[in-house]
Amino acid sequence: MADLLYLIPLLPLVAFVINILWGRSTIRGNAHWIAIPAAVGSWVLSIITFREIYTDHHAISQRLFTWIPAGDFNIVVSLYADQLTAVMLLVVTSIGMLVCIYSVGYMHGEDGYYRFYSYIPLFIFSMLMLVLADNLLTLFIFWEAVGLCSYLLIGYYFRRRSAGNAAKKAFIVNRVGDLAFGIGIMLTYWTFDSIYFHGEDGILEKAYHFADYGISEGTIMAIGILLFIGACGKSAQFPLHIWLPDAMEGPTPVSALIHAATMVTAGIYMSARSYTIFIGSENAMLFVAVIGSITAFMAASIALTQHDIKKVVAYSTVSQLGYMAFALGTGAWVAAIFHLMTHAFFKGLLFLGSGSVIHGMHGEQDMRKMGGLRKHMPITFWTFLIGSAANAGIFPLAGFWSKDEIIVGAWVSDSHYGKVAAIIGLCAAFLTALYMFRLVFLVFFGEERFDSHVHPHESGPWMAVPLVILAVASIFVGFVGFPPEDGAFHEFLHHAFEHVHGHEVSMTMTYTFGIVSTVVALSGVAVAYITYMRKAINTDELAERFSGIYNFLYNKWYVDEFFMAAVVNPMKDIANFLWKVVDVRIIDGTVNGVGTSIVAISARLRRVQTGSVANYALEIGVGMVVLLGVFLVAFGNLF
Amino acid sequence: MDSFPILSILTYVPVLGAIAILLMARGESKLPKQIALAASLLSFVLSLIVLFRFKRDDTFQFTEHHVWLKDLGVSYFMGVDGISLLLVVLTTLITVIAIVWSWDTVKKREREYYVAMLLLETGMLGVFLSLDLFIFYIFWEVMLIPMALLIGIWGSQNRVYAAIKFFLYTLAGSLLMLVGIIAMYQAYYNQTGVRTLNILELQQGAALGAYSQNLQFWVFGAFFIAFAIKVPLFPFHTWLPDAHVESPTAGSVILAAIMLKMGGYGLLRFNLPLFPDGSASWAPIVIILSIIGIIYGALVALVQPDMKKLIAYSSVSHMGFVTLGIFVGNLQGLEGSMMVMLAHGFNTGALFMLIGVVYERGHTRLIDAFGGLASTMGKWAAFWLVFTFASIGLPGFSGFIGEFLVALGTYHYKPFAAFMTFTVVILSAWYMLYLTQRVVWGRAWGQAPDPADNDLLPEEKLELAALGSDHGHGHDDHGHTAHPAVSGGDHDHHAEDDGDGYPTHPGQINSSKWPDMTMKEMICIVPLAVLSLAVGVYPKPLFAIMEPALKAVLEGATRVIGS
Amino acid sequence: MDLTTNHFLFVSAALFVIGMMGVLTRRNILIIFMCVEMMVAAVGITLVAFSHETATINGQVFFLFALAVAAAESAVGLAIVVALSRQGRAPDVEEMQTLKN
Amino acid sequence: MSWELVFFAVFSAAMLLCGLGVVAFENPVHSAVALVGSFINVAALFVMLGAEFLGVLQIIVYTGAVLVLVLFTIMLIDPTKLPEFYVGAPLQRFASVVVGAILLAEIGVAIITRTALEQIGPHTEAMVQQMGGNVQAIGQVMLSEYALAFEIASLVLTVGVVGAVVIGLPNRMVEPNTVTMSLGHTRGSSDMLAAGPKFESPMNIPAERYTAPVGERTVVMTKDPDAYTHPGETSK
Repeated sequence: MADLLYLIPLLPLVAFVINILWGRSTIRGNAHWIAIPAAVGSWVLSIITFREIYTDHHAISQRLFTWIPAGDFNIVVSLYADQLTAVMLLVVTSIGMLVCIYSVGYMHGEDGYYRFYSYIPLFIFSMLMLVLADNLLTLFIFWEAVGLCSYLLIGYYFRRRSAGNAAKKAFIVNRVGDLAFGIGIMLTYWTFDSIYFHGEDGILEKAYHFADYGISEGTIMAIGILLFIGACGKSAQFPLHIWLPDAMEGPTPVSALIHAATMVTAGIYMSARSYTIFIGSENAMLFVAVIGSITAFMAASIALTQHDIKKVVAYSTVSQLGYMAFALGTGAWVAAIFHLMTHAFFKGLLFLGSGSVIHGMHGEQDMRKMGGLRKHMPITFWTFLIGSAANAGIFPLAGFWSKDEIIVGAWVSDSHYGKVAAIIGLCAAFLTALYMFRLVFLVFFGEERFDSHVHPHESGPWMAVPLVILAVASIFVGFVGFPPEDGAFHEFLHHAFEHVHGHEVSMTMTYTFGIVSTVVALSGVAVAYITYMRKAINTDELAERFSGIYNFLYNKWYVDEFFMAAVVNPMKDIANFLWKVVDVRIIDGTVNGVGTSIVAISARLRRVQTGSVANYALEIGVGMVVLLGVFLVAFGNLF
Repeated sequence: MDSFPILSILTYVPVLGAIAILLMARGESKLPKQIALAASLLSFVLSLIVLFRFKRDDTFQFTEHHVWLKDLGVSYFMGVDGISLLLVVLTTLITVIAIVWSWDTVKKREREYYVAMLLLETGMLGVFLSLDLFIFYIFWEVMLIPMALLIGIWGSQNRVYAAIKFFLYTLAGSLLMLVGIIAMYQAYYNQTGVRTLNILELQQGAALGAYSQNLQFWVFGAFFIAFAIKVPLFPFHTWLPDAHVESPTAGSVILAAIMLKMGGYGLLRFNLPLFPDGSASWAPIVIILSIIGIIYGALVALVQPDMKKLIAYSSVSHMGFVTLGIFVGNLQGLEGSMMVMLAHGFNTGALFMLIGVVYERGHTRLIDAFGGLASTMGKWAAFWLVFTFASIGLPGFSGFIGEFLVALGTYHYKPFAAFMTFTVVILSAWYMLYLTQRVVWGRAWGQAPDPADNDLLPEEKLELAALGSDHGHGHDDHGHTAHPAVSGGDHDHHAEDDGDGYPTHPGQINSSKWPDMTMKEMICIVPLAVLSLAVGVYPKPLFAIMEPALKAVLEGATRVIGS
Repeated sequence: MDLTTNHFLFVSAALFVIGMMGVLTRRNILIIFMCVEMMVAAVGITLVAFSHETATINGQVFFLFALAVAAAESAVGLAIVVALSRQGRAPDVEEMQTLKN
Repeated sequence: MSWELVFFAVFSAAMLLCGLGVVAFENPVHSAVALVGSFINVAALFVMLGAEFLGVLQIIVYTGAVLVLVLFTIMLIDPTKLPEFYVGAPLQRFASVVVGAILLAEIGVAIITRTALEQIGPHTEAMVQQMGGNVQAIGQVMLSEYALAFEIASLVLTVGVVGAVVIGLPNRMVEPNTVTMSLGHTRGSSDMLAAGPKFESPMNIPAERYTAPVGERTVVMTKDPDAYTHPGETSK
């Protein structure tokens, strides 16, 4: 298998090349027949790889080619698959494959169908290369490449101004993170003389024993924080999360694949991949944990007030990414990856499910215009319900195990912040259950609030089958992590985090937290039930009474407005000033001033031209006198 | 093969072509362009031969040395090393493309146009190939005149102003350089009693410390200003937007892709090896100016209303990386700036051509005049995206490697400087995607608004309401994407009215009937796209060619700078 | 006191300056013309004097060439004067100001 | 005090006095005569310096040829049109005197401070004798070492003579009150045609020249592109 590792990313790449070159002219509506086999092929190969790593307990690597040989800075593109990568491979290819299948139904007949089935394989390729990268720079390349795919796919409906704007925003906000990431890579290189993760000279080893190499803790902290800011951009952590809700402008399968399951978790993956750097610095860990918990709570609170079905799910994604981040920050590395995996399944399910709803509702996304869809689309309803419950962390679905583990991990961590984070996590868990079931009740229960000419219908098999598969996965995938801190998943993955010293978690604590989080989640469900089914609480009245808080939440904590006022507009003003004043007036003014002043001087000097020969002769004479004088003075004895 | 003067031949083939055009072409005929194409192609092929026969070490190869004015120490001395070789190949390639591009776009004074083009090529090749300051200077000046003519005769409205500005700016710089050359010549003579303008000998003189620190400082300044104007480095850049905007497309391409590189080449070839002490004292100034230029160019590009001007300012930003990389004093920086030069050659050249495509159809370059071109010109939009992302510095395209290496080198010099430099990843994405958003994306002329669009303007909502509900929430199976005119003009219900539809924003011109990229345009663009991608994915051969030469340059200079 | 080259040089300088004064102050083209010839002769004296001093013949040859050029110049100059007079214009330098501005 | 010095003093004094005369006489004829005197003295100085050939040449060329030419020219000029004596502007005159004085002083200083070569005196004697005289010496050098310059000088002379002849030729005979216009010229043709009789097309003129009366003037149309007189400047 080691020699065939390259095939995993290569298959989607080939599909991309074929579709982008010939999709427009010849393949057209059959583009999925190129993409799906490639995705399935990758998936099969990933499973084989996984098995091999699982049985042999060692990493596989494959060297491809030298990319940048700039002196000592020698970057070789090679593939590296260890346990962490194997998990990611499975997640990416599974969700990617299912989304490819689902989209056959969802994207059917769309203008630019081939474009969709070119970008998706390109994305899968880039994402696979990202998780297979064995050094920071290759990771960065594909980090950017997935950003490109995200740009292209968000802007898929390019005639919509909002789609273009969202795509642009996503790319630029990601670039803010990339700035920090890039600087972090440079700092890594000049600190460790290497940007390779593994091996004796790899950064993981060196960062773990940083004191032996004479590296200060401050440097390690700086690297950690820079890398995590990079992760903030991609993984939509506060305050760089603003692009993700807007990214819902893209087709819904894209939201499921890229903006829920895979690409947004790249930041988490990257942080986990370079975990020894974080271990080396408590402050960096604290930074990660704080940002993560803020994100988890903030996004959950915003999700409560949104009306757009995809926006709710999107904020839910941001919130869950926050969970993963604070799991990283509190040292629960495996738990973070575990949540990443379960989240990929149930959030993919939720997105595909909401896509199915939107599809059945002829493009309607406003939950106030839905309701009672349970009867019209049963498969969607049941699968969506499973996804929601998983997301809310209800026993024994996938989300429960991973979320519970994160909260336990935070509670028992060495960090003082851990307990705070665990409590914030519980609060966010309550909110999660609340908004998820608010969504379920608003969409699938209650009276039908849609227009009379809308006839909701269940989606076809292309869409239904992936939903069912994902629902099954959402139910069962959590059990690989059972019992917490000691399950098969841990057993497998802790090889990737060999420098992490796990904490002994007593069974009592495990059960206590299991019960606490279940209670919290169920109470969230109950509140949602009381509010939206029983109508015991009038939400409009509530919103009016607490209009300050409501508006604050509804307007997404005013983060967008803050960035507009504090960064974007001042930058444009500065740019205008630089152009109109500095460039045109000062620099060009000086240049043109030289020209005009020469003209002005010439106009004066023109009067010397009297036209009188005698005057000219006199001038010659004066010149002669002066020259001779100069010679006499300067050379004394010229003759 | 050593005695075969291949460099001279490849340099003078274009001139011979120009003479042939002058002698043979009369009146209306295709002969001028045919001859021009043949000459430039021949030159290109010869440069490829040089490329493949080049031995990857740090010596000058294919040298030709003939004493010319013995008493003055002037000789005819040509040769290539890894630095100039890549630029020579770039030059010959871009010239071929520029000539092909001009095939049907240049309609006035064709004969003279191609003569100017060929003379320009000879000048540029001579600059990269000459190893004697005397002939270098001659070529440097020779190249100036045809370019000024290209702008001044075949340019657009304000062409004469732009041509004169270009000419005077560059001439001012090159006169300073002349002073510098003479000063160095004299200093070498005073030290060694030998009169020479041979760069290699002068470099040896530098290595032996023939020039005093004070002299180096001033002569460096003289050379530096000449090259800084050419690069162009802030604050010597204001000729560039005018020259780019006014010059014909092929002229812009050559200007952006090759002429700007001469500044960087000059700094690499002359300033760094000849004046190590001068470089050391000037390096902070150059680096500060470069960083200002990088950020400044990007910011100013952000608010340009004119596409070519936007790209021109982005060139200022990109070329800042070149000067920055040269003076940070490590190999990463140097290789990075070489890569930036090459990548900028492909990417910006191609962007100018793409702007040329729409300019030739719409006769305007104002960003506001365009919109929704992705709907009407699919191939164009695809290439536009490719080069936009290449120019932004997306990994996998050529732009990234150079900019990253320069930033990496700069980090070693001063972390804060690298931080400032690297902010350009945000700014470049901002201005390029802003441009793309307004020109490529969005509604095209005559398309109805998309009801699913969340950023509709109030008047568009009214428009949509007027169209009726059947278009608002369509009955088709794909209601969630209910945009009535998605499939282009043929399904456009407005097409029934007058066939033209209506503009989607004020100032827009009708692009609905424009043909997509023609065969000729594809021929010009595709090689650049392939190269840009290939260099981005597998740049190793380029590094292998340039690394020895750059190492040699660096060894001479770092004795002083690096410490 | 012997006769030295310097004596000749002084005399030639004096003649040169006299000629120059004429060129600068007179208005009649013909006079100016003659003054120029005088200046040429003054230079000639210098050349011959140096030729004498350095015991070479080159100075004399130079003057010979100067003489030839001066002759050509006078032919052309006088022709101009004739042409002017034929147009009925005076040979007056102050009237000829077409170079002005 | 040697005889040489005496002769030198006499010749140079006479030369300078005559030179002053050239400048000072109001009548050009007087000036010309003074110039002759000056040049004869210059020739004498040449002879003193051992350059007999040049002395003779000076007399032949200047007094014999050039001055005769000058005198003829003076005769051709309308005596009533002789200009004022000195240039008008007093500042010019004053400045000229100052410049002249300074120049004289500077040259004087230069001559005095020059580091003279050792040999002062007629050392060419032997060499000249060896060559068979001054004329022969010059001839030998001029036709060997300076052969190219010699040829160029003769060319200059020839061109000068031809130029003089061309300039001195009378103007072409042009009918009074005639405007000549060329069809090769664009300016002037349209308004002239508008004022005059309508031609079918100016390009269809059959003959080389076409003459037509326009008002008081005669318009001559020709295909010669250089023939053109502006309407305001009809030849007299």
